[in-house]
Amino acid sequence: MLREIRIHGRGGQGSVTAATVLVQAAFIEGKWVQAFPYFGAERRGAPVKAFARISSEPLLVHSQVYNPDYVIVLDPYIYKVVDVTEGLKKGSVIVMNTKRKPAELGLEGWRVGTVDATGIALELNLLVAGSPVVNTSILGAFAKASGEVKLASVLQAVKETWSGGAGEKNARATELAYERLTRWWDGEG
Amino acid sequence: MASVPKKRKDLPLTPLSCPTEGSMGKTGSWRIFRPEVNCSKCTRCTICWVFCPDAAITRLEDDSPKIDYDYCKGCGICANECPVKAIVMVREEE
Amino acid sequence: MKRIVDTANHLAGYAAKAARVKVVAAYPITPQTTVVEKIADFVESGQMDAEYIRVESEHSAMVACIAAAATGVRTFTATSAHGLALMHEALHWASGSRLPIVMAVVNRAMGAPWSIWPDMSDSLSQRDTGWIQFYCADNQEVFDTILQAYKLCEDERVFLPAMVCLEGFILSHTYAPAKLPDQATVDDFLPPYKSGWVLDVNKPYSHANLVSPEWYMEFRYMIQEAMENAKRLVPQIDREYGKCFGSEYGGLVEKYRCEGADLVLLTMGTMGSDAKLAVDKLRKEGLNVGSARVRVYRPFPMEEIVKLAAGSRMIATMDRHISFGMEGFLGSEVKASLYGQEDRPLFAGFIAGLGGRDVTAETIEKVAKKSLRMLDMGKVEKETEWVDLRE
Amino acid sequence: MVTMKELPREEYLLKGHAACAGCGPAVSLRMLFKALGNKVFLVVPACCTTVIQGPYPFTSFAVPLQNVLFESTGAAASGVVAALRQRRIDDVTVVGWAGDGGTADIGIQALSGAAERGTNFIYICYDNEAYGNTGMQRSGLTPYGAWTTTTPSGKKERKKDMPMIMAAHKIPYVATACTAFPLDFVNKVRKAKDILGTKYIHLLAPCPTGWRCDTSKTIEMGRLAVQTGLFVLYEVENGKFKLNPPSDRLVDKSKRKPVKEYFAGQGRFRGLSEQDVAKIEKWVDEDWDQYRRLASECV
Repeated sequence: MLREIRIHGRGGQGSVTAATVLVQAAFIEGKWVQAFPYFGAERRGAPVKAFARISSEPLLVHSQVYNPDYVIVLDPYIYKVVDVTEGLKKGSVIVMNTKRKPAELGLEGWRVGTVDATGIALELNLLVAGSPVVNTSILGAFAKASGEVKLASVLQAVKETWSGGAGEKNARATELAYERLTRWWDGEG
Repeated sequence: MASVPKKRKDLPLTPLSCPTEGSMGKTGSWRIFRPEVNCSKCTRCTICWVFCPDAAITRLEDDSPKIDYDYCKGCGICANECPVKAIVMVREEE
Repeated sequence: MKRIVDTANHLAGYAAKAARVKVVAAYPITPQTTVVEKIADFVESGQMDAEYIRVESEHSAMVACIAAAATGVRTFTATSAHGLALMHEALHWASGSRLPIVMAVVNRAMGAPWSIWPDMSDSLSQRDTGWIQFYCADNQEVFDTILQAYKLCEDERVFLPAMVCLEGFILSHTYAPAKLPDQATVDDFLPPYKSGWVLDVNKPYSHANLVSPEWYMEFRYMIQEAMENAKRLVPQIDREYGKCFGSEYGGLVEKYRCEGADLVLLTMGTMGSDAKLAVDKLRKEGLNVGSARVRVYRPFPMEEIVKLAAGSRMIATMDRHISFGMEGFLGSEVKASLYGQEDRPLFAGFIAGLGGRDVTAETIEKVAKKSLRMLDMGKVEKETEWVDLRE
Repeated sequence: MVTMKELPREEYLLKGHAACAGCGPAVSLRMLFKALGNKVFLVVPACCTTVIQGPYPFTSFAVPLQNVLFESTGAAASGVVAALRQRRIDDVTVVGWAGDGGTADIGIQALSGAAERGTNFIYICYDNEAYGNTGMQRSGLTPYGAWTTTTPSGKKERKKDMPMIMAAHKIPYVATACTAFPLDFVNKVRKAKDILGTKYIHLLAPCPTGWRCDTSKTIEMGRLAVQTGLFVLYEVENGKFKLNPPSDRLVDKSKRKPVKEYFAGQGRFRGLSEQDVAKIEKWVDEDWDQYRRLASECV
């Protein structure tokens, strides 16, 4: 079974890193994976995309992702300028970093989960060059919303990517995001 | 001294050339005038040896010059630079 | 053995490290950069005992590799597109010097206009430089092929340089699982550096001084012989590699479900991987299609192409390249390979994926179906067709 | 300072080579080996020295020599230096030996890169002031007013100040030299050999073929170039500028021979007008003002 995930963010937010940590988690679970950036020049602050594929079979495909099964949005404002639902399969899950409740986003027709990853980063003082780090924690929320990867695998992947204190802090943020995910479709929103 | 290859099998992988006196042949044949050393005038200063572009002057044990006419191209630098005019350029015999 | 998830560019760096390369000279260019960044990390952290010369151009990168190889050490470099084009004369110098340099070429389209996206016009433009050319279909193959390339290039029957080509972004920036073998296994497979000659103060030579018309042709002929030898050795080395490390790639041409296929789709690079998906789908629909991927483009596997043709009724090539005023090189060379055959299959050539235009399994399926229609009609409408071209 | 009689007798540029009669660079190549012996790796781009070797299967050079691409001397030397270091060979001097075109024009990028990287080698530009190998076409180091085959009415631009360009790279050693002063050259090469990093020696090497003078006048022309103050012998060692004999005596203008003496001996300057000569004299004076200043600053 092939799952395709698209990640929206801004240049510098670590969209590609999010994709690689996500596939690393799936890889730990024995899946076949791919993670890649949108092919082109990345500019700090500009909207960017990254992609991940998770499959139970070896991946022969090398083309772009056109119809993702999931969308992850790292930035709370970007969905206003970028169509984050483009090509998204009907009834698919969108996981977004925002303070707002899923129902407030106007993304009707999709199953939306939100988490205040920025708030978690500020709470834990998880900052890089003054900016809150949201790309790892949101994977915790994604794990819960999608069920495609286990939280434990994500935590392991996070700790393999960042050693020592940084790994611990990122892992803590990931756990918090897992716990705090607000889901739209089961009435919790 | 390397030999000239005859067949393809004699060739190295890529052109590797061997250090050889006369890589361009007997360059003495290029000469129109030949330098001749007047040993009685020569002061063994070795200037002619130093300035010979062709390494065609051998500096002997006593520092006197010996010209190798097989390779001397007859440029005349030695005669021009000799401080005591102990070298003169004379026309080659035909 | 270790399994990791990493990009093909990083894997190229891992391969250079595994090969115990001693001198790397490289200049950064998108999308090659992460190859040399990885190597810089390895060298500066002491994981790789090598000199990394941060040259001021690709031309200098290739020249420094040539000079270092001639001084007796294993060398590596990597580049893309315009960087490769800038190296052009040095590429000739490397092969003429018979030095076993290995270079990763991260395929990128040529300008003008600027494009950073993949096609193969950069490396295919260097077709006639006397370099062996490999094309890879996935990350693992990039790592494996670099090691295979050293083994091949340093064989005394070959002594030629090789490019290991991988498509920019599609492979270079895509993270995927790969196996990294133990150093001891690599060392068993790849012995210490061997070249046909080395400069030495104790046995001085002048290398590559003037060669008169009396001898120049013979030196060229020997390069041609070395290419023919390489053609024989690639499958052997691929099999040997498979025995050591478990991955094998079909030697010169990787074939997929070609037995008894009416139509064989011939590709290079990652298209060969996506073509398998298309073939599976078409087979399910009852269509008799196979695919084959030319893995080694120089020397060109003419004999393999002839064999493929003998078993099929039609060959369609997909070129990520155009030779302006003619067609794709792969198409031309497949036809050239088959000229001497009495019973030739139908042929159609397709140009696809230039400048990073995505070639999906669906695109390949469409090409196959179009070809099958021609086969039904018994004639080719247009010998070269551009795929997904806007009206 | 070495004396002539102290120079070793061994020759590593072998007789019967293919240089023109009276070749200035050939004299200096011999001196290069007198300075260094044969523990030398020579890197030679396309230039007259390509021809001097003679054709395959022979060579007139008894040291390892790599012929490399025209613009690539600095890069090739970088490769050799890196490989030798990896092979733990440390008793060999790497020398790039390139002409003026291969240095100041097509090869300046690779040279600049190698110098900026601190590549441990000696680069010698043997400057015969034109593309000699191809029959005397103008280069960036052809002097003002000189005839070449591509400046048939005389070059309209001035010569690049290549040694000062190299000094601006802040390398540990830059020196000028001239074929006519062989001991000065030998000393500078020996000094360079013992310095770590990039060393650049700019060698004025007269070419009777291209300069349109008698083959016997090679050394005389070199001497005049220095005595007239047109070409100046100096060193820049760790940023310190120093004039060398006999140039150090020429700060006083009255000690310099008139530039006309130099021009008169060479057919390539036949087209110089009186005004041209006056202009050149003015430039020479200006240059000397600069050298005087540099020398006094660095005393």
